Amino acid sequence: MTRYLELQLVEQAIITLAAMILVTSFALLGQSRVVATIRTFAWQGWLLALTTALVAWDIGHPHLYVSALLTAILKGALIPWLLTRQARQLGILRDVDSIVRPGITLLIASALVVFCYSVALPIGQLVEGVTRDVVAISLANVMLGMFMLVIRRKAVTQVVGFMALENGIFFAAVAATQGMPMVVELGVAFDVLVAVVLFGVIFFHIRESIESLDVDALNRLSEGEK
Amino acid sequence: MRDSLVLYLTAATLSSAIGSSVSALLADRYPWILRLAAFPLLGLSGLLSLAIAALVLLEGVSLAIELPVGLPWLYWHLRLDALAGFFLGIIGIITAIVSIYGPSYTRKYQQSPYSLSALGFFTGLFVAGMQLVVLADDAFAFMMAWEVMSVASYFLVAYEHHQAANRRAAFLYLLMAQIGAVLILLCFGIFGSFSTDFTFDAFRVAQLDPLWASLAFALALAGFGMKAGLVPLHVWLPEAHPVAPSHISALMSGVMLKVAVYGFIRLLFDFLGPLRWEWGLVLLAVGSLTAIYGVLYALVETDLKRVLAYSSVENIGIIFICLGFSVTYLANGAPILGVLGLIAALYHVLNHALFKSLLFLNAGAVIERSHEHDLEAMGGLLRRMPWTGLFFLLGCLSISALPPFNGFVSEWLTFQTALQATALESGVLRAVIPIVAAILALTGALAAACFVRVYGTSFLGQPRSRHVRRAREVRTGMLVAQACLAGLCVLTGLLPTMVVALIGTVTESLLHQPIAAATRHGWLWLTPIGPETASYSAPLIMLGVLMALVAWFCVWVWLRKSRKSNPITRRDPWDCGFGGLTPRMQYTATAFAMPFEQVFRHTWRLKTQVTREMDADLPTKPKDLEYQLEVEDRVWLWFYAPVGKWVLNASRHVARIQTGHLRHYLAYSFLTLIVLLWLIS
Amino acid sequence: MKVVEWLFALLQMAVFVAAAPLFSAWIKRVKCWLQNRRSPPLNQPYKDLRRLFSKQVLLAHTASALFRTAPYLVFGATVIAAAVVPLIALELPTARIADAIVLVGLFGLGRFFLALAGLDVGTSFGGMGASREMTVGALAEPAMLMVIFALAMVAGSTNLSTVIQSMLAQGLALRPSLLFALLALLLVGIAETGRVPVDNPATHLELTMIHEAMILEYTGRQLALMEWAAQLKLMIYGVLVCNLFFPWGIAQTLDVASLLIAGVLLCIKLIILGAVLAVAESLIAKMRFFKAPVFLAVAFTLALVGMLSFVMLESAS
Amino acid sequence: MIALGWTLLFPLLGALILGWLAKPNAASLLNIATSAVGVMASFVLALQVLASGPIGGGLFYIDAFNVYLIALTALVGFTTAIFSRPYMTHELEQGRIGTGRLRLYHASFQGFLFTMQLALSTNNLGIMWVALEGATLATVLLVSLYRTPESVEAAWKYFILCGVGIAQALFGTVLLYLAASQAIPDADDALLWTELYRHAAELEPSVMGIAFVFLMVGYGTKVGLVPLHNWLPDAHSEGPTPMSAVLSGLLLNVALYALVRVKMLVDGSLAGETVHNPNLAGYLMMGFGMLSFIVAGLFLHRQRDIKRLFSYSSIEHMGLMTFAFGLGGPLATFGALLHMTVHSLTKSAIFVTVGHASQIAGTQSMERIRGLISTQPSVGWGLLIGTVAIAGFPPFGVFTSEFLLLSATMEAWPWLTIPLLVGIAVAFSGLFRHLQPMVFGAKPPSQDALKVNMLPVYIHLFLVLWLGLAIPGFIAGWFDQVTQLITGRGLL
Repeated sequence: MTRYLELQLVEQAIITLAAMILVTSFALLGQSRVVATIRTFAWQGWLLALTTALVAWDIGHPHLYVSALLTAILKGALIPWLLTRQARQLGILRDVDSIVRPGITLLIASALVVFCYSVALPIGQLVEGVTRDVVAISLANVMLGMFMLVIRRKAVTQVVGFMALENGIFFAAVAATQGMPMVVELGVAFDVLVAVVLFGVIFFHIRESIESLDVDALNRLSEGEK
Repeated sequence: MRDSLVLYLTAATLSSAIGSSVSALLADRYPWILRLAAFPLLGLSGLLSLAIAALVLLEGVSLAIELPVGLPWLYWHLRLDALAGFFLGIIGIITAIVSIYGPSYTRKYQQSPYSLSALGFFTGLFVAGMQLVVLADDAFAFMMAWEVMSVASYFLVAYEHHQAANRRAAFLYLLMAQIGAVLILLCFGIFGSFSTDFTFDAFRVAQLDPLWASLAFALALAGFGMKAGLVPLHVWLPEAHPVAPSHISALMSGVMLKVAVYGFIRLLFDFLGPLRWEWGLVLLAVGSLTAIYGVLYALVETDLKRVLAYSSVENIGIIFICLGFSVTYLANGAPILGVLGLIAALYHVLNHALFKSLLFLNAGAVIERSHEHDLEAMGGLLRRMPWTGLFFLLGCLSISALPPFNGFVSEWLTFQTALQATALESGVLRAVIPIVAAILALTGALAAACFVRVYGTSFLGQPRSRHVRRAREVRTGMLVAQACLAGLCVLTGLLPTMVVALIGTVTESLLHQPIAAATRHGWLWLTPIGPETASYSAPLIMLGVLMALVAWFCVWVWLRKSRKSNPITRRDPWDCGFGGLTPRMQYTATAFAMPFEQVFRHTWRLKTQVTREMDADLPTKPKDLEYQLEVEDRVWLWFYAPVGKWVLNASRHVARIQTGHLRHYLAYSFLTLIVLLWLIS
Repeated sequence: MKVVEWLFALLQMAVFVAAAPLFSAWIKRVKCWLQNRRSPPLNQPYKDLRRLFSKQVLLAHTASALFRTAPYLVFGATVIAAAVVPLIALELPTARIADAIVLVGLFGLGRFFLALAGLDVGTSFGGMGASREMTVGALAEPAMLMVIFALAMVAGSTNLSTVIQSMLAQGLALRPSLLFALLALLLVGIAETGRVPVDNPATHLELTMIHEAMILEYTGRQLALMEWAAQLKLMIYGVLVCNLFFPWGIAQTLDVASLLIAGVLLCIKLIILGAVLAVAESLIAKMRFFKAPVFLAVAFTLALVGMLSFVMLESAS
Repeated sequence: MIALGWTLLFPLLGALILGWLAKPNAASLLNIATSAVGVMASFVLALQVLASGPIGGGLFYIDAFNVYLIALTALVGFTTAIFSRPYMTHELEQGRIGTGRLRLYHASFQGFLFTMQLALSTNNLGIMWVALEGATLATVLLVSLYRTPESVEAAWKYFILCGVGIAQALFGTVLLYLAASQAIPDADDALLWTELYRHAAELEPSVMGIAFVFLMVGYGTKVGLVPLHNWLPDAHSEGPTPMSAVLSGLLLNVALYALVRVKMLVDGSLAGETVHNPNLAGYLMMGFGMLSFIVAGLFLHRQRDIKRLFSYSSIEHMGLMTFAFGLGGPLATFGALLHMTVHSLTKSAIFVTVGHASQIAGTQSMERIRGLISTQPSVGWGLLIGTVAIAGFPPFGVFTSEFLLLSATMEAWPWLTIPLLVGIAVAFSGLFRHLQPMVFGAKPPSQDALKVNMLPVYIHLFLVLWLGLAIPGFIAGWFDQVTQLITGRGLL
């Protein structure tokens, strides 16, 4: 406890933000309506951008401001907007993708967080406290994102889960390692952008082939008894 | 000078085998190429290998070269010693004779939908592969040649690929060849891990500790046994031999099985350091099982070529029994007897190569002319194909181990070896060896019965089907080939002393133990241990048999005049006064084997099905009676079928993980991640 | 000297062949006495052979060349077998041509052609006879070999005259191995020569016969040769039993006295043996064919036990 | 450097131009031409590297290891381009695709080649990640090219699974960067492989452990290791065949290449480590490899679709290579490198024949493909010989590599040869039980010969045959350099 109080305010702020991002991940898990999921995802994007900016201010890396900007535009605005637009065009904006057993899901999620923390513990010997916790949290974000992918049935919400997962990674990159080299950041951002576009394209293909965006309906290609 | 000559000859024989296969590629466009280029080249290659063998065995020439192919740190080593020379000679003889037989035999494929090019190409490749196997002197070259041999013969087995049965047989064959090859590879791997590199020279000096040595022995036995056809690894043989073209069956059964035996001998007597008598016991057990099992199945099969295939299994069993004797004696410090056992084994290798190829060539002639595989449909062929009949008879006499033919000599030598069991200290071995000898005796007698059955139902009696009634003698080429082999069978039976002397050079170079006693008393007398112990004079016995024939001839000449005045009258055979003997009243092959089925009834899994239809007005008198007999290989039911089922079940269970649901897949990846993280933390 | 030995060997062979019908005639006569019937004269077989030789040959339409050569080959093989068996003298050059294993092989050769001849005409009888003959043979041959192995291990040789010499050398000794071997050899001999209880040479009752079924189609000299070969085979087995197990008196040198003694003694042995055989045949009834394997299995087991008892009890050094 | 520039530049330009070029005929020719230039450039590059050691060191770094993969990639890309000309023309005639999609196809094809070469030639692990993600993006629309429900489904699965996998790899890379940033002063160099390799010993083991797990799962997904393989058969079977050929022949190799590069770092960092097993990476790879090898072999038995069959066989062989790399040691590594080469050559050749075969029969379901040898001997024999080669029969190179792998295993882990033996037998029977009825037998009335281009098959099989009979000296030396690079010990 005392160790935490010794940290500077900025670092405390960063950790607080990390906790908030974690909360948003939980929220993503909990949301049942598509539109709400997308909105929560946007919030996560903004928080991520804010964190990046703080880190940049803290250690004064100019290129981190750029990546903060990128994050804000991509994760905060562009991608949610694209998703919403496509969802509206597909007419699934108001669809409900409810979770089967919320209680158990929540339990598993929190177990995951603990697990991630235990995994990240040994890193402690390496660096000062903040990073260790940040790594643990981003690991938790990644895991929660995957978990969301596993339990969600709608293609759109799966994409959101995928993006959330990437957010977790970004958070690690920013908060734990003060950002990756610029060229990598740009490349990753480009990939993400293209990915979202392609996702959009494939939504329509799926919509054409099967009358819904329910991924459970995509089970023609299996090796089981036919 | 002579060494360089051998080098050139080796190069020539390999290149002419390859050349034959390459030239055959054009045979689809110009069929004459097969007759005028491919087969002559193949025959040339055979003769050249025969010449090499002669140089090696008679002149004691040897050869060791490296070809700049293979792995960069392990070029192909080729080496030619007495053992290799002996087997190269066997390959050469049969190849040469088959290439006499081939041109006229393969004519029947010119109208067929099958490609002549494929036939010629893979035949040449097959022969080249076998030659390379016996020449190879490092593990990599050996495996390469070995697999080329297997693959080429696979394509030949699958040659008439329009029948599904042939495809199944080829599949089974290739599968077992593959498994066997990997086993051999692992065996070499053991040697490799005990020595510096993968050359056979390194293997020879490698010191394996007992456990690994026994493991290597087991792997070799399984690997080479799978190719040679040891029970229970024999199942591909009776499937593959019948479906291949007959001259190929002759090559496969006559030569390829021997190449497998070569590999085993090379590994056992050349690489594996001190022999252990337990191995001898294992060999004796496996050999006896194989021999008795093979002959019993040969006795009830009714497909001509299947019978021959099972009899190959039997003969391989006999060879392994001889090897078992040899190992047992060598391990117990009786080198002379060990050498004698090895000589018997090699002698039988030679004999089986000769008479089994002969029989397969005969079978090819019979099947081509009668369009029948089934003994139950044949009969009376002797009067329609007299020459083929004569050669087949000689083949049957040889394989039935009857004096004065060659099969008898090797069996006699084996018995002589077995009878020296009193020389051993261990009472167990002294008790076991005679029992094995007893099994061997039973095998020989059953083989005689089996071939009486085959010959009697196919060549004697009256034809049982229309095709057979129309059968005519085959073309000259095929007859000449059969004649050569029959002549060789008689010759190797007639002059055992010389053959033993020849094989003696092989065993001496392998075990460094001369056997002077066997041939000391001149070409007329074969005395393996000593004249007072046992002696055999094939020429004199042959003389006696000839005198019997001469007597017949004299009577014939003497009665010629009187026959003019009153010729031999021909009557109907005795029909119990009912009249009208028809071919259907003859004893069939199945009926002939019936007493044996009664005696050894627990050996086979026989499905007998009797349908009888009673006469309406006289209910006790059957109007129509039909008896069907199906033989199933027990090993198949006990071993292979379950394994196959197991694999299919396993694959069905495994396939369940591919559910088709994306979320399941994501869950797999998720869980994998968690498990791995948990593992490392 | 060599030449003389060879000549004498051939002479002995001739005697052997000539005496064969007499032996079977003797057995027949004893049987007749036992069944108090009037017996044919002892020279009856010779008369039969002469009659058959003078008769003309009838052939079936379906008979092939093999059918015509078979009798000569069968007879020839049996004669060679007779040549290698020491009759009254040892150390003859003919004995070295072939040892006991080859002897079995020669019987096998004869059987091979006999069975083929049976199958050649294509009647059901011939086939039946051939099938049964091969069955019996296939089971009898290993038993015979076992007997020979037992003897060979005792004597350390498969050469018949060497074996007999070692028997003489060991004098009167009771060996379990030899006892069992003798019993086995008797059983095998009975089976191989087609005597009761395996086969009945006297009957032509179609369903029970084996040997007769195979030669059913033969006539004239061919039939004569077949019959003669059968009698010769019987004689050979008789001589084997006598000389291997009761060799006393057999001539070891080629002087007249010892040869005479040997001849006389052999005649006595054969007479006794024939009588025993006849008694046994008239006491036992012919068994069903499918019992024959059991009979031969007994012979095989006896021989095997004999050999094992030698290996375990007698050869332990 | 110029050569490298061309190797990278031409596919990129080709992609851009072909994206606009509307004429099918010209487009396919241009496609071939571009790839041809790529082959030339890559060969020149290879010769340079072999002559005068590694080049680059900044953003790009070319050593013996990746230059041989670059050459291989260019070659297979070229031959596949040749094959795709008649194939796509036939598809166009059949009306399965329109000219627009053909444009998409050509553009994506070249784009894919570009990402492959980028991933291979870059020195920056981040860029490598970007390139591999790019490969997914470039090919995902190819998978759904035919717009059938199955193809769309396959595309979706491919996209999500590979996306998620590659994201995990990104996280692994981040952790790697975290570890590196402690050891390497200049943050911009901290992802350069050369730098990392130099400082491998100083990298924090605990982080590296976690990082490797993520990279293993991430790149392993792309390699197609069981149980992460599920996208592979779907993507292979539903897309156009040329794409299956390059996926099997190239993408899997490149992913494995990435994995091996990372393994070298992790080994360096864990060496002499007490917390983790120093050979952690090797053991993980051996485990995954063996599992994939066995399971894929079992899968072969149940296939109905010819392209699925051979994609499972790809999984099996990738498993074998992963196992071999995990085994370590010069012999195994040499064998694995050889196996990489011959497998991608043989497998792409097989896919070429498979493509023709399915066009001849008008279906991909194996029950309906019959008597190919009687219908069109070149295709039938091609498929048969190709499968014989891939099943590991001499005189083809696959046999040589399997010989090396088995003997290496026999030396290091004798008892592991038993599952290998079982796996080989199961896989062989699984392949041939389906293959034989397809190639053998009489010609069914429904099938007729087509205009095909078997040149790629001949080239590839000839190369494989050559490598099997005698590995040429310079190639052997080349592989030996790579072996030294990876294991530190040479073989020659």
